[in-house]
Amino acid sequence: MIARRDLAARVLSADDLTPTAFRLELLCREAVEAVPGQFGMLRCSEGYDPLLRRAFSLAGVRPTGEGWVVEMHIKEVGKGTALLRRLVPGAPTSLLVPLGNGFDLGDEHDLPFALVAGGIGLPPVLFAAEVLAARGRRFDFFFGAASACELYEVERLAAATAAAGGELVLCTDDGTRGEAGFVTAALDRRLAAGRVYGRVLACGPDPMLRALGRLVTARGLAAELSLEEPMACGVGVCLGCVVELEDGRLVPSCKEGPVFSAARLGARWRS
Amino acid sequence: MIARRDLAARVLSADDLTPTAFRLELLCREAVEAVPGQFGMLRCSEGYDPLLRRAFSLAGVRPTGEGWVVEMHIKEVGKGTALLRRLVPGAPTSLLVPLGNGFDLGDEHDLPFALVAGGIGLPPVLFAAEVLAARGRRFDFFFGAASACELYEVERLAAATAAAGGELVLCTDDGTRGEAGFVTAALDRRLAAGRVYGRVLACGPDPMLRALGRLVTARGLAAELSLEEPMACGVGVCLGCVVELEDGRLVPSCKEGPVFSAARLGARWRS
Amino acid sequence: MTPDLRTRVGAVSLANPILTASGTFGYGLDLEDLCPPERLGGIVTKGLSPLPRRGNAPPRIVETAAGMINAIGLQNIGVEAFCRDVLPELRRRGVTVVVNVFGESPAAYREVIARCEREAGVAAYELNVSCPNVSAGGMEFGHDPVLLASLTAACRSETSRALWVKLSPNAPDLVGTARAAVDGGADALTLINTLRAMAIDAVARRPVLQRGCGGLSGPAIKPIALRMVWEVHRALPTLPLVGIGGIETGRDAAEFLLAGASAVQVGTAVFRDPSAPIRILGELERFCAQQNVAAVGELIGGLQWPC
Amino acid sequence: MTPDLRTRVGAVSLANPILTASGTFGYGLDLEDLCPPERLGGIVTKGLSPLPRRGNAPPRIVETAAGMINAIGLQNIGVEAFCRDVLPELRRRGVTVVVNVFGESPAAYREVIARCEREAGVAAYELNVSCPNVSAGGMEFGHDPVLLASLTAACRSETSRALWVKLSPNAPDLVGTARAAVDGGADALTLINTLRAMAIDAVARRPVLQRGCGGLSGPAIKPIALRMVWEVHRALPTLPLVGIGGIETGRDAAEFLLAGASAVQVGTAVFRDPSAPIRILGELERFCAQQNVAAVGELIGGLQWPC
Ligand SMILES: Cc1cc2nc3c(=O)[nH]c(=O)nc-3n(C[C@H](O)[C@H](O)[C@H](O)COP(=O)(O)OP(=O)(O)OC[C@H]3O[C@@H](n4cnc5c(N)ncnc54)[C@H](O)[C@@H]3O)c2cc1C
Ligand SMILES: Cc1cc2nc3c(=O)[nH]c(=O)nc-3n(C[C@H](O)[C@H](O)[C@H](O)COP(=O)(O)OP(=O)(O)OC[C@H]3O[C@@H](n4cnc5c(N)ncnc54)[C@H](O)[C@@H]3O)c2cc1C
Ligand SMILES: Cc1cc2nc3c(=O)[nH]c(=O)nc-3n(C[C@H](O)[C@H](O)[C@H](O)COP(=O)(O)O)c2cc1C
Ligand SMILES: Cc1cc2nc3c(=O)[nH]c(=O)nc-3n(C[C@H](O)[C@H](O)[C@H](O)COP(=O)(O)O)c2cc1C
Ligand code: FES
Ligand code: FES
Repeated sequence: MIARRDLAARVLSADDLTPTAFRLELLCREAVEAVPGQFGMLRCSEGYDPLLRRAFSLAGVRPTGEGWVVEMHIKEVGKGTALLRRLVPGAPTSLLVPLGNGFDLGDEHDLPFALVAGGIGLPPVLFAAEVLAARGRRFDFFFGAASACELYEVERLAAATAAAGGELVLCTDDGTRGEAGFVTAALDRRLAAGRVYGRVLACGPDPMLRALGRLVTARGLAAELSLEEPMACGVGVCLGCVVELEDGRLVPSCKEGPVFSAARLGARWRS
Repeated sequence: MIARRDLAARVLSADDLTPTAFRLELLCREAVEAVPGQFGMLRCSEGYDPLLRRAFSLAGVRPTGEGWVVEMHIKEVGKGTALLRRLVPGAPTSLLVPLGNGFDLGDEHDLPFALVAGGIGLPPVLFAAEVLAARGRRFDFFFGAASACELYEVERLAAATAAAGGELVLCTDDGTRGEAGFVTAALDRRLAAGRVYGRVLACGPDPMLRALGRLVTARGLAAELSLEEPMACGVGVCLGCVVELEDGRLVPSCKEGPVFSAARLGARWRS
Repeated sequence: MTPDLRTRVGAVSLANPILTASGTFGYGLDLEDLCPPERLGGIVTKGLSPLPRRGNAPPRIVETAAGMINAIGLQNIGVEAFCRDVLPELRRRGVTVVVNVFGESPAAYREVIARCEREAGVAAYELNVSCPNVSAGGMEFGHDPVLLASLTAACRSETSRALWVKLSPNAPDLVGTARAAVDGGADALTLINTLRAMAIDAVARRPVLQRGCGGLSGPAIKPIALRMVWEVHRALPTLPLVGIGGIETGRDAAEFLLAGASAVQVGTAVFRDPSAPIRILGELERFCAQQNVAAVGELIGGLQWPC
Repeated sequence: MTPDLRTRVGAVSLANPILTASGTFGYGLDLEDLCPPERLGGIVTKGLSPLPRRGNAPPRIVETAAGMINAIGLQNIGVEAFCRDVLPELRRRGVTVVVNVFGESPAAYREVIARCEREAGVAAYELNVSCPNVSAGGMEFGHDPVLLASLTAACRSETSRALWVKLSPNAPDLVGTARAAVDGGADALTLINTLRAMAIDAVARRPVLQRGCGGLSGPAIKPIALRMVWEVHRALPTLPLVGIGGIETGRDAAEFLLAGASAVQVGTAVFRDPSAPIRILGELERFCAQQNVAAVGELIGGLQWPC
């Protein structure tokens, strides 16, 4: 397991991705190693309001001359993300990273992956896609959003998917771009048409993940879901972020997750 | 009395004045009229910590093409002023202004004024100097600080004082610039030497104002002191900022002050 | 459709649920240029005593994380000056006025009420039995159910106008004191007043406030205030409540209504934003519109308990 | 000169006054990579019960202004697993360990203590009689002086090690419960635990937490915690106290020492900064050096009362 560290970071760049989401690139002096699906806890204020850090999945990590660059995609939904949106290049912050377990990218199966992302759930799945592509693994990529304006980084996805010899499937709930309807339906159509996958890796809003949980359970397909539970510490000590497992246990998703095999998750995620 | 308003303002410029103090110029769309000695309550955070606005004297107000520019000089002493120091041009804030009574610049006497400022107490006295100079009134200006690096805006003071046909007296506690010792001593030397003033206008740290209070009481000289009491509202409703008067009453300094005639103030300010 | 914002606290009808809290809006006219009182549900005056009070020696206030502590000590102009110099103008403007009453003895409370009874234009009295910042009176009544019941009864005997009792969050038994106030004849309860608290200057090794302790207010106490309003509403579901504590937004106000308050008061928020009560009113109206709430009444006590 | 940071809580000597608070630092080793426990005055474990507890259904936490509300429900691995899997390593590292004890009955409290008595390396027991987040046990003991005295006495009979009782800020009578704990045989008191509070989702019209209410912690409660520590210290000047509540900086820690605490615990601050306890220790050391405090002991109870 890669050592987690609380790093002093500076904002390298901040630019809009969609009308409500933006990309934050943070420069850290110390080395950052992380696997797709892991996340970081980012400080979003100097004062005590907001008090807690916010959790964000890593969209990618790359070394540069001056240090390591951590990429995150953040959607403005409340006061913490609103403050983060105000950050300008050069602004100092703290990032506790890497946290959590990450996706299982193991290739005991030699079938393609199905990568599924909904809206701002894209970052960890994008990260996984670029890592898999670099390893010469095959996958199809399903990216869904409410509307065309929320589908972003499509060129990057297209490049990674092409390199992985797979299909990039775009979906919008309102049909303004790509296939109309939910990504889960798009995936189901491919499965019904006989396409076979070794494992599904997914991140997105609760309803999407639950629909996906039902789908893979019905089809007996292996799937890994990245969950987003409210978190205080991100390091397993507050027990605020627990998720119910199939065996009834409540486990901290910041430590045993945020990625869970669908089969391990409690009924809430599969029915 | 000029109508107070809560104005949406943007930072026009922010630059350092001393190692610990900086100038903030705020651009307001609406007209701002104010007299020297008045202050504003400036918001310093989006969140609830820090909760309250901070009070700052006006160093000057001038109309421009796009609106009115309010100048303030701010010393970083705690978390609110630390946040204000981070403000970059273009940043939005709110300014409740003008508040308080301001100095009495009336010229029933036709003797010169003695303007006395200590450290970050300069802004209201500087404002007064520039207004008096423009009106062709005479004054000597006494500006004291702990050390040379805390004497700032000296050229501007020199210009105003010259225009007012007076003397600019600089003092530092450590003697690194100007006369060594306190401004009050410098003023006392002039008085002892027979120089006569119609009224003293002063702002600075408590100890300086109290020394001045003693001095003018002893010499039977009229003086107006601008006080700095901790404030919550700045508009007379919390009663948190009260000052004790000679008659024993406790009055809100944000409303009946911040400028008080030394003769009206309780013993604390004159002994 | 624009939501119907009218509400009633017992027999008192209000144009909307937003009032100003005692001690944070002067006597109702002090901020009329920034926050017109006639547009609010009503105003609650600074605590009035029979004679003017000088209050405590400064420092009286200190900021804390998302809050502040005050120990003003009920400095006020006295009921006579209020009735003579302020009330007539409030009346002329049609402002709904709630007089916050304070005394060092039951007789003093009665005296304040008796004086106001000679005037038109007072909608209700709010007994401050929960001020942590005075030596005599205030808290001692608020903490002892027996004393509180008799004080309330004494005041009740002076007036047929609405009588509200403002509870102390520092009271040993919140629901017990609430019941005592009702037994004494209160028509409604206001909660909460400030929580006893202290700030220390570690360098001077002294409390920051001259009085030592004071009362904590602001967003920091909102979660405690909400819990207390809900607790009292659950125990006494038919009793009208007025909620206070850290309300800064229309959504905060809606939360208090859901917890069981029929109206709310805005206090410390005024210091940060002098037009906060008007702004909060607008935000509450928009919130209702967005949530398809036709009348704020639908929100009152509408909280669903999970378990 | 570097200040002498050693302190003692009754018979328990600590290398420095900074401990971690129960429930915010796991069992002592969970954050050892970010905050080495052996460098602290000590660690307080998550509340331990005889058997593992599942805790409450989520959502369990919600952020509030300068604070947070939690309703974890004392999920823990149970005393057996702690003694078997964690305590040996803590002992090996020479960590000063305080076991936070929780039970649904006096017998259960005794059971936890009895199990730990079979192990070396436990410096003290801290009875959690103030958890607002469980149906049985916890708060009921903390609110009734008679029950509390007998529970404390029952635990006292199980051990000759130091016995701390963690008081509830929600108790009707703070000083009364403090006295009861002492009468029962407590060597020291820890205060404060969280304040009962609630957050509401105005759109869903439900409490945010599945349990409805929870406990408020963080900087928001510091002024109340300081006041309570001071109040108990004033009433029982010779009784050792351990202060908690919103401590985020070394200066905050110094304030609690001045108010009468012999040591402090850092809780919620860990969530914002996982190395907060170590940072706070460094800040406290620097504060002492700047203020020419040769030994932290000089600060303890050193508050000068203004009036
Ligand atoms: C493991 C993990 C990875 C995440 N990755 C991303 C990402 O890559 N991009 C992104 O935009 N968002 C991501 N989120 C969600 C993100 O943490 C929240 O949107 C954010 O905390 C909201 O903060 P706020 O102050 O703006 O909203 P508020 O609603 O003001 O926050 C109030 C409180 O609720 C918590 N909260 C609110 N929404 C969520 C949520 N959906 N999940 C968890 N906690 C929440 C906040 O942390 C805060 O404590 C992730 C969450 C988790 C747990
Ligand atoms: C009428 C008036 C005019 C002022 N003019 C200026 C000016 O022109 N330039 C300048 O640098 N400062 C001025 N001050 C002082 C300035 O308001 C404080 O330095 C500032 O509030 C400190 O805030 P902080 O959060 O950085 O400090 P903190 O110590 O963190 O503030 C904590 C609390 O104490 C209050 N406080 C702290 N110091 C003071 C003080 N000296 N006076 C009043 N309240 C204080 C703050 O408002 C806040 O509520 C003035 C104060 C008043 C009352
Ligand atoms: C400066 C100040 C003065 C107050 N004076 C009074 C008072 O005179 N009478 C009273 O009943 N409450 C008084 N209060 C309490 C408020 O009315 C209100 O109950 C409390 O501040 C909580 O609400 P808030 O968080 O919105 O401020 C005062 C509060 C403050 C901050
Ligand atoms: C998530 C969480 C869990 C807690 N669990 C316990 C516990 O198991 N036993 C206990 O005595 N106190 C528990 N507490 C209370 C803390 O130990 C502490 O008393 C309180 O949080 C106030 O301190 P703080 O403001 O520094 O967090 C818990 C607090 C939090 C925030
Ligand atoms: S967020 Fe604290 S345990 Fe997971
Ligand atoms: S600051 Fe509120 S009355 Fe002066």
